[in-house]
Amino acid sequence: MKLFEYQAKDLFEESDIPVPRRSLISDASEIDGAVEEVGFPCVVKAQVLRGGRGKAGLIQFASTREEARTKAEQILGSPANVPSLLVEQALNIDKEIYLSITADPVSGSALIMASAEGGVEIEEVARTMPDRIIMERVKLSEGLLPFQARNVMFGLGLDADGVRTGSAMLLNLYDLFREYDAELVEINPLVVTGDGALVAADGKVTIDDSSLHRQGRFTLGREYFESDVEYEGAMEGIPCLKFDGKIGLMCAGAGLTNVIYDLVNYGGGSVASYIEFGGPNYRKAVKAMELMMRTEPKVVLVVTFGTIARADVIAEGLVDAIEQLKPEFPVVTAIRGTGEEKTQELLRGVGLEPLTDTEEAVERAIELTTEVRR
Amino acid sequence: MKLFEYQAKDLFEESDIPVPRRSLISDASEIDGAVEEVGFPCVVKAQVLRGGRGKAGLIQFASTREEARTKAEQILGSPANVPSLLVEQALNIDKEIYLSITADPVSGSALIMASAEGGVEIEEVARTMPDRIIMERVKLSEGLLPFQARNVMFGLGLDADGVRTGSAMLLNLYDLFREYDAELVEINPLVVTGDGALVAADGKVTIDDSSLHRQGRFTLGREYFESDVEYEGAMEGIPCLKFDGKIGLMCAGAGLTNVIYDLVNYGGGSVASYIEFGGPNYRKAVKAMELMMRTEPKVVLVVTFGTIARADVIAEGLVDAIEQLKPEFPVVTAIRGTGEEKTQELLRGVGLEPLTDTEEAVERAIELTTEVRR
Amino acid sequence: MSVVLDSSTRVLVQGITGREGSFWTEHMVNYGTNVVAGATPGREGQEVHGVPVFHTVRRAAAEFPADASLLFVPPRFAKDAIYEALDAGIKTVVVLSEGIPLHDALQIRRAALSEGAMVIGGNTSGVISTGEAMMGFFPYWIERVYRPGRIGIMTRSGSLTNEVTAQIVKAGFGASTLVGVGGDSVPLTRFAEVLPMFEADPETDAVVIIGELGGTMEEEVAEAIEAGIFTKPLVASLGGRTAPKGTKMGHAGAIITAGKGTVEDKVAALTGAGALVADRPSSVGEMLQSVLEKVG
Amino acid sequence: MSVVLDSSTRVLVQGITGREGSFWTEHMVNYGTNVVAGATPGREGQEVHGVPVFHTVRRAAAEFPADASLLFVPPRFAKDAIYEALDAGIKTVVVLSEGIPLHDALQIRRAALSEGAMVIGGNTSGVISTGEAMMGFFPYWIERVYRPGRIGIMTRSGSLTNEVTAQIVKAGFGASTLVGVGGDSVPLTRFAEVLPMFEADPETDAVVIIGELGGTMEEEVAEAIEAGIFTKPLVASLGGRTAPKGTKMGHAGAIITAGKGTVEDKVAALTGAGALVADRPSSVGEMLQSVLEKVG
Repeated sequence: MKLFEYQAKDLFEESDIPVPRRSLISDASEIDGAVEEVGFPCVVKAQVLRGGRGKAGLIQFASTREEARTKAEQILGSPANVPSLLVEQALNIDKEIYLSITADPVSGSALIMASAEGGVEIEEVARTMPDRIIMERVKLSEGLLPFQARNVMFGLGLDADGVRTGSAMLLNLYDLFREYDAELVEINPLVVTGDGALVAADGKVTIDDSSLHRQGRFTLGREYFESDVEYEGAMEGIPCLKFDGKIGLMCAGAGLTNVIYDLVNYGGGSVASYIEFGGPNYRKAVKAMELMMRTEPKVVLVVTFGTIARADVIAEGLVDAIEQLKPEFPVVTAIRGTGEEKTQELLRGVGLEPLTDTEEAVERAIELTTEVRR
Repeated sequence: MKLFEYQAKDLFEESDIPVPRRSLISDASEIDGAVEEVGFPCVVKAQVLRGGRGKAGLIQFASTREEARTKAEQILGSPANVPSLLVEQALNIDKEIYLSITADPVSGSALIMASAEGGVEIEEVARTMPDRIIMERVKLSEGLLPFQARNVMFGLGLDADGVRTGSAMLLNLYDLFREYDAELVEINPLVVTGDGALVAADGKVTIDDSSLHRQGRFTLGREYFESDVEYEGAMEGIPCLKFDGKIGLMCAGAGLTNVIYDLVNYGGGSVASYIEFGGPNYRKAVKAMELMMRTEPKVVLVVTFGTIARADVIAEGLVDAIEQLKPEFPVVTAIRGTGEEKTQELLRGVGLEPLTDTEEAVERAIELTTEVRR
Repeated sequence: MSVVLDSSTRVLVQGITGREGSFWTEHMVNYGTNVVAGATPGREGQEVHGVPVFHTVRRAAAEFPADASLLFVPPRFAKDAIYEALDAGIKTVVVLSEGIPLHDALQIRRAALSEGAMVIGGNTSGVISTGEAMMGFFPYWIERVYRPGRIGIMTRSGSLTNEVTAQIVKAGFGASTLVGVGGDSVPLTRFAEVLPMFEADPETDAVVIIGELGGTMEEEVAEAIEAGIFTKPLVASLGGRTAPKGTKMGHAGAIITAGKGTVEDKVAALTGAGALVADRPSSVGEMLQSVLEKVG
Repeated sequence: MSVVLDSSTRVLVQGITGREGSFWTEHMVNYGTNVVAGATPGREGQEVHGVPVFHTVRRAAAEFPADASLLFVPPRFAKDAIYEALDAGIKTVVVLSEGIPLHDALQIRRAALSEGAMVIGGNTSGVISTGEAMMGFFPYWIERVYRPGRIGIMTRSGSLTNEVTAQIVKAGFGASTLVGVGGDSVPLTRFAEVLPMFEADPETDAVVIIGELGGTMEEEVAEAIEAGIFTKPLVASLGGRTAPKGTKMGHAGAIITAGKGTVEDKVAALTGAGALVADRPSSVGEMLQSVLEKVG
């Protein structure tokens, strides 16, 4: 679960990590109060989860009340779905640092990454100046030790004062990482101001989805999703993605779905959406089909090859869904696994052709979109 | 720092470890309110830090208001120094369990000890039925895991419900051990009541003295000490012990002091008191001598052999103390280490004979107590 | 013969009395797995399909020493159960649970590394040495997938595994051992850590890895080949070439982070090391035919 | 020649710029100790008696690899500093601080055990290989205590050590290496762990341990003798026979807990294993004379 910048900064503040003065507004009419609180110059930042806000014009500077209002209206009125704005004190920037904590799956530790080349994406630094990235691994059982924090801060070239405040800040950031079961906490840039203070000018916090049962503070709402259907899917526990293409995929598992997605693209087709139809969801066919219909595919392609998810149970569900919801698009199936004979019977019963070869099924689906197009 | 039973039980209660209903009083006049709160039958328990309260008559049962008052007056009026009483609900006891967490210096872990033979001292169980003690070692870095708590509780022969509540309780007790930097947390007995509940009928918590800088909750007061002089010594950072004998020891370090204590006893002498005169205290001679005088020794024996503590600095302090305080008892010295020549000069200057052999010094001190006696 | 487990491996099942634990224990026993004991707190004295149940792993192991443990426990209890198995000296643990908290997974992996143990999973169907024994849930009765043979298989996926394995069988081969390392972003055992076992196994002629975008496990396999740690033929089936960046297609492992783990990277590393890379399941069989003809 | 350190051991000093660190570094250098670098955060670029100072151990070790590290740090920072040394791959660490928090000490000991490192201390004067090198604070200029020789000495005490060592010298012997394991209730290295080094050292003829009531370190020495791990003559000087139970005479190590660690227990264990036990410092010299005449 990705948090919004303003949420990340609230967490930072609670953890004694310095952040700029700021005010959250959801309507341009609130801008006067916000700038009053924050002062000038200020920055108006769209609170959206996707990256590249700067390039997309979703972060704007303002030096006057009028400018601030104009920028706020402009961003809130943009085609991007912007639920709120963070109005923030503009910082007097001396240096920009990159700092993050994430998981290192190889060593089984937390990985602190830092770079004096902040302000750009770390992927960019990794590609062009890999030796400018400082890494420090932390055993979760031992926790981050002060000497490790100092290693990072001296590595960034800070002076003794900077190392002291920077180390204290990093220890706090690590506590936040642990306390919130974070997958990622990132400050980019961490600004060194003209008078030597460290301030988190941006903030990303992603909470591990598998830990949400013990992280009650944030609850997923509509604003965390790009579309209604993705939101509703998530509420039902059905992962759901919407794309721009024609074929709706109801597949079991990430591995198989990725392959089908490739095969569709290889064959010149395009994907309209993906609704997870495996794991704990294989009995939720009606709900899944309902969601699928809202993504308006031209054809739906169902591919499964189950272990716990019995083929015949999946087929039963699918038949049920088709009978109840009567989708208008054609449905192509390759449902394999335990109970295949019964599966085939069931599918034929509603007029579907039970394919068993995945590539054949993909080709059929692509063909059908072409036919539909004509 | 040993805590009183009532403090331990307050910590238990905060940590969701069940304790009896109870009320603390410091005067027998408060007994009516206390029994009102607690009910009958009740137990009246002296809040003192030394062990063996039962045998010393410092724990008494009462079934009526009159009996409670009598017992309370009796205990508070006893020659033992009893600052307060805990009046407590008497439990309906089915079984008594021993449970503690302490440090295991060999493996570098916390050591949980448990025994179904509770209610007696664990040393006794260790001697007579060592196989009835269940031990579980906990790496502090990993913490106590639920499976380990279950291992302990199944080992005690509890049923499934008992294991569930017992494990939860042990996890809480471990958290307490960690949170308060405890040297020991002990529940003996942990009572299994007639209806299967687990209740801590007694409680000991000792906080590591080297961790008091990060354990601000409890502060040492006079009630933690057997005598005024021990209390004042502690407040000055000077370890101080009072015994019943004649020779006052001002020695450097536990190792040397233990040896001198032995030598005094071997030679038929007896020790009046011990004032630590090494480590960070070697410059506090005047204060140390002041404390020493209040323990009323017949002779004082000063033995040091210093490393950081220079002999001449110690001698200087001692000379200062003698000149300022003019003690009436003879002082025997064996002060060795860096600056011995100057040491000997200084000591001779106040009429002391600077011995260099420890055993000779001990003999001399014993002789002097005999002379003094005559 | 096989790696990780065979018919002589003494298997303990934690969470044996639950619905899934009991259902699959029966299948494992029927398949020939040497299930020696089970553990569920509070259920000591019961039996599950003839397998005696104990309160704790320690009590089970005291009577029935085990080489390996299989866990049917909810993901939030996985860490505790795995530590319990490691504490009892068990060096091979398979955990099927999907949704182990990330920080728990990091600690488990670290603990396993420091104990010299192999914890396989989570979010996997487990391990099957075809025709011998299995730890996990595999529809072994589907013969066109679970045919015994001489190909070692490692996979991050579930359904896709069946898809690829069916292609391997169609091409005339079968599996020696199939190891599902699981689809989590922190697989508790990594491809490259299983590889030396397949290298040492005289009954494994080649290895197929079923990978996907995200993580660096496939790159580590390439390194192992380059380093001469693995010398047998290797075919990789990789999905996610055309996946839109930054989207999570199902499970957590399949996401590209910090510029690492694109399929392009993986293909370059593997082909650079001399492995064959299939862009679709149906190619895997053909590729195996091409390399095993060369070898044989 | 000596154990733990000799004149070739490359020594790093953490906290070198403090008053004590700087004072004793000068003494160590004068004594012949090979002090290669120092570390104090924020002081990189300075020198202390010719020894270059770095911000961190890692930066120091990058330029001046060290075999051992000596810590002059306040006890509450001991854990951090020790972990820093271990992290830099240093396998011998001496920590002098008195008052290391108990829970920190447990974690340090555990970490050292799992890293295969030896952390000696806290609450000790350190280690001295007489005539060669020292890590810690020893008044080596007092010749009637610090005479080079062939007796290995291990001690839990400070002042008492000088008392006993003076008796050893008086009897005509000297020390090969003196290891102060320290007076804490959790000594980070235990007597029995140093013993094999003395056993292997051709220049050590016998060992003296200076013990006291509390703990089980002396009993472990007896076990090592019984197990044949240590075969040279051993004399133990033990204080605290007449100490009143439950009182803390100074430091934390000297307290009897859970019925273990009485001097009676220790005497019985050691004499049972064939060691000699002195009830007063002056007997140590005579006992050494008796056993070394026998041996020589």
